[in-house]
Amino acid sequence: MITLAHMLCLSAILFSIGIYGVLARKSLIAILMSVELMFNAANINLVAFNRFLYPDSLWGQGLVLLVITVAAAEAVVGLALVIAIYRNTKNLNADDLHLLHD
Amino acid sequence: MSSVNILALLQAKFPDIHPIPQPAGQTRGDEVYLDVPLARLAEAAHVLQSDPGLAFNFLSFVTAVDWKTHFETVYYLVSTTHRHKAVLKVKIENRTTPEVPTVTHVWPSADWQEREIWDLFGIRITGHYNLRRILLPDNWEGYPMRKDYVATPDRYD
Amino acid sequence: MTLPLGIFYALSALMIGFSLVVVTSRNLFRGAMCLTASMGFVAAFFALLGGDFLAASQLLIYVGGVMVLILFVVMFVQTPDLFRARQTSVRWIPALLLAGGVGALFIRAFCHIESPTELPVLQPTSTALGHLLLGDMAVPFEVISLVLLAALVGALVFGLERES
Amino acid sequence: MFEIGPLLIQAFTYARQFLTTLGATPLQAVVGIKFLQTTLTISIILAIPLFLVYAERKISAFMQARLGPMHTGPWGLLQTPADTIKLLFKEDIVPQGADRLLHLLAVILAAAPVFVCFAPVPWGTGFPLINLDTGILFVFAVSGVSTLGILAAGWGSGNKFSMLGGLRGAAQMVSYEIPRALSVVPVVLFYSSLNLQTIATAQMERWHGWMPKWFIFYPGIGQIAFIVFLIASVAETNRIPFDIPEAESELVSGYHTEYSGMKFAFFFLAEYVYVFLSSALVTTLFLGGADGAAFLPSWMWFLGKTLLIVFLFLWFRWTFPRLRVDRLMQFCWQFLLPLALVNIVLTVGWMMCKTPSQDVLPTQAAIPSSEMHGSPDDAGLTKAVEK
Amino acid sequence: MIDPPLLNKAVVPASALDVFPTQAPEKGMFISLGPHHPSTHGVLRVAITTEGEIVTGAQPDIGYLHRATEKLAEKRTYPQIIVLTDRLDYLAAMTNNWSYCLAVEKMLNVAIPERADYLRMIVGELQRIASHCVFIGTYGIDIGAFTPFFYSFGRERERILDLFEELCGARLTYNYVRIGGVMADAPDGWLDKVKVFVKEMYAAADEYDKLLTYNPIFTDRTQGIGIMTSEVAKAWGVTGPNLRASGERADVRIDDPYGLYPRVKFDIPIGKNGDCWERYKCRVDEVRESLKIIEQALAQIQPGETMGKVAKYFRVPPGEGYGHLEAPRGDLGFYIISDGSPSPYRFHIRAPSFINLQVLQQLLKGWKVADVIAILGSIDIVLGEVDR
Repeated sequence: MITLAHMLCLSAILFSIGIYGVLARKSLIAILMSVELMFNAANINLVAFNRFLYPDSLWGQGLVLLVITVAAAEAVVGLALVIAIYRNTKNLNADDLHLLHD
Repeated sequence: MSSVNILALLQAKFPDIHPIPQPAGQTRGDEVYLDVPLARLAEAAHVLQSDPGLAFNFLSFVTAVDWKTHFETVYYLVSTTHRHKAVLKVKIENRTTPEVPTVTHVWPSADWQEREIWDLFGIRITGHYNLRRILLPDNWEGYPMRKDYVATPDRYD
Repeated sequence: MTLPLGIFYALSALMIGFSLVVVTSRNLFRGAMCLTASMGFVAAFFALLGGDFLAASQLLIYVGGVMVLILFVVMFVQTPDLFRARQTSVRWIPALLLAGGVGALFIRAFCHIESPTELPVLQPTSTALGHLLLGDMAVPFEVISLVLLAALVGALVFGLERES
Repeated sequence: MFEIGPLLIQAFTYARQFLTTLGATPLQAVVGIKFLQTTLTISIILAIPLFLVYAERKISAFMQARLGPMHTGPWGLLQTPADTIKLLFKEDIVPQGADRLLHLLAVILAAAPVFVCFAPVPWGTGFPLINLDTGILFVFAVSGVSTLGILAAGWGSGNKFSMLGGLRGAAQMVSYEIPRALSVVPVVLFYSSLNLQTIATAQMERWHGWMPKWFIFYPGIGQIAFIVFLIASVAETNRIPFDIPEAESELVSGYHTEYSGMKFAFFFLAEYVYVFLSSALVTTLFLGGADGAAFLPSWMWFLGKTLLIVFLFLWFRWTFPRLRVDRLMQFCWQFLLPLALVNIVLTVGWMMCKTPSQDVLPTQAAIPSSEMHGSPDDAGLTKAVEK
Repeated sequence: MIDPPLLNKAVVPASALDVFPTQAPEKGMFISLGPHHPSTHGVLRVAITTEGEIVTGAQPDIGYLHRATEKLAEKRTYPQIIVLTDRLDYLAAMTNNWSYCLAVEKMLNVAIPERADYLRMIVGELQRIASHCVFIGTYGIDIGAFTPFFYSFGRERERILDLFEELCGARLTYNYVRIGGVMADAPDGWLDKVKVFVKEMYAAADEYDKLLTYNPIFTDRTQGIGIMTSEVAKAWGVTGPNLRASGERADVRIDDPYGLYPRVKFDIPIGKNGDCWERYKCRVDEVRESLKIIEQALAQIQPGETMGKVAKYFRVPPGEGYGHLEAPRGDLGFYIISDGSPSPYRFHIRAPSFINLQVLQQLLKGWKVADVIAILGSIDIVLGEVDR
């Protein structure tokens, strides 16, 4: 029998993988992809809470729909930025991008 | 325009360009045949194309002939405005390292045909922007359209 | 182990495996493909938790839309020398420690959560979700649509090629 | 009349009882039956391309003043099986510069989703396929996955032409999915359901007792939605006039340039099954599904209408030249998308006029739960999964 | 970014053209189109450099089909060379034969019997129709329409080839036009068959118009694409329908009449802008004009001799001669220098495809990559003639 704890632990693992990706990856695109992983971990949580704690309501699922929409918007803007950066610097290494630094 | 007028216009500027008389007992077309010295070709080409009386704006073809003692390049010119035709012949005495100036600046249509002359006759076209072999492979040895070219038998012969 | 739990563990293992490839792979294209697979498994979990409409939306938006965009960008920017280069930054040890810590903390906190044992039968959710989104959630829904519009315009502005 | 739907349901019920008598638990029995159904459906779907390829060859031949295949079997009937055998025996070439894993994965990604898409399609009255509540959304979602296959094929082949074809194909499929989905919104609004079965059943009524209440016969709205959906479907299947991703004269063969043997065949299989699926969707959404006069069984009506739309697809292909790639996008964003949006507005306006405003949205209670729910099998499965 | 209309109005000086690109430019991509690519119409390779969607340079690479025709001709007697000319533009062998014979006849100064000249005109125009049929079909395929190909190539051209087969026994390499006349008189009833064909061909040309010429997708892909002004065309030596589409009324049949063309009335279809669509349209219209010519020739032809007084073995007097005519692809000429021996001393072919193809270096620049095939197809080259 799947319990709430199962789902929450799963999403926690997914979330920490996302954190690792955001911090450790060089490429901007990879960082963006890791952010998507974290979004999905949060989504699993929302649906799981909805299912196990408030099975008669659908607010959790509705919220997930909104999150998916925002994530799509985030990805679009993020990728547009990535393309713009790539066009100007021919480099997508997050470590090397310190235009504002010096 | 008659051949006399073409000659008059041209000889006013280039006295050393002569008409080639029809050799006795030989056939020939109704074009004006002009003998252009090698050194004057580039200038003459400019005048032939830009002079409003001549206006040879269409270069029909360029080719070369190997006369065994010397080379000759042939330029067949047409004026689409005056509807007259002329054949320029340029004699290249130097047989070991033949060279002729390019006319691509005047008539772009000479581009590939001059490359073909270089490719098949080995006449170097000076001033051509892209002088490479065109029909034969880049590593081909010799110039096959020369009369003294000896075909080396390959595995297909 | 019951069948649903077996399905759960199998799906989880696959999803975590694919996610790990996303953050470790040198080849960005393969990483993105693995992320796509990961998204598909998230959709499967949604379905398992009764969100049928949600699962379809996840597939439609993430797998068919966002991921295709990401793959597109990868195809645009990836050059062969990027394959061979290390894709992990020098900070990978602190990052690993932090991520492990956060994960351990969460798991420790979540492990003991009690959940009800009696759950109602799964129902199709599309109609109810529709009512919810245009009823109680109407304001967030409209706000989100504005955000989406702003994102669209922003992406267009960023994407425009400046005349140099 | 000869309806197979009820017969199949009967057969599957007997099979389940048989499995239970063998000692299977109810859950095992349900899973076993589902497995049987899936196998059956997939084997039927696999036979579709065999037939469609022959049809395409013959129809194009007749349009082009030739005969088509004539030598293998009577009227060339065995040509397609012969070709399949030939493709099976051909060498599977993977280019040196290719990403071997993606090269293989691309085929699977491009061909597999299409089989899943057939799950919610109602083939006739009482067919025992899955009665999904999110029917049409599910089909769009799953068919979108094959875009990834095209991208992976373009990338994994390690060839410039393949890559260009993959990029073009993905861009095209993502773009045309939008007008395609939007053109279905009026249908969904009218029948207030995403369920394909519900949509098909709702169209079985009659206006004035004789005129079929198919969606295409709704004045204005129905025709616009139909045309937008049809055009977008042609674009989704990458066929002429929208075959930019595989434009032979420009990109050699697009994303499947580097494929040979059975991998190549699978791309084609997917294309033809997609053509059939799109036609089945057109039939379900706009042409009343299995609705028709009683002298033919319902599944025959469904099949007949579907094949008619398939013929339209073939006809397009052999009549039109190919659009240019930028014009293709222009056509999508500047013509089809606004048209679909205007159509939605028109639909809403129509519905506001026809019904008092508070009744536009059906209340949840208005839908009987039995209708919302799937067949008894599905209920059994969900219950079983819960345990 | 390069503005295509600006670029193609004026002749680009040769120095502004690129030499052959071998690797990708700093900003952009290098595409090698061919030599085995479905729509290079044979073995042509075009090396294209692009910047984004725009073509920044194009260099055709030819020579894959080179057979040294000019060298071979120096070792053959004059009648034997006719066979070589068949293999140049293999889609229009009749006009190749005819053009070569014109050059030799000029040098020999022989009179051609009237019936032979009429037969030459009929087969020449039939050949033009057959060649343009191939163009219409293959251009349709380039643009993505498959069906017109089977109509023009598989139906109408096939009938012309049947007529030729009946006339001279060959379907592709005819060797029909001979020095001094034609190989043989037309068989009984052949001229009537041509008459029937001409009538049906008018309907077929209208059918192409319906299927392709005015198809909105086709016009959208070809109109305003690949614009070549008449100055550019003339400077690059472009002839034939390509030049006429640019608005130049240039046709060897009018400018330098040969055969019995002065006796027939026909129009020369010309275009205005010189875009791909007009290059295509000119050819479709030319089919109709050719039909008119054939009709008039059929009405005028009288029974009579078909071979002039030419010895079986002959030597051409020393000197030089240039004969040219309006082949389907442009001004096809043969420049022959004789030294009095049984074979020519120098034999040069002015191959229209070869000279038309070089304009591609300028023409492709500034257009989109997707237009490359449309432009390349509209030039209508035959690689047998390009490479000789």
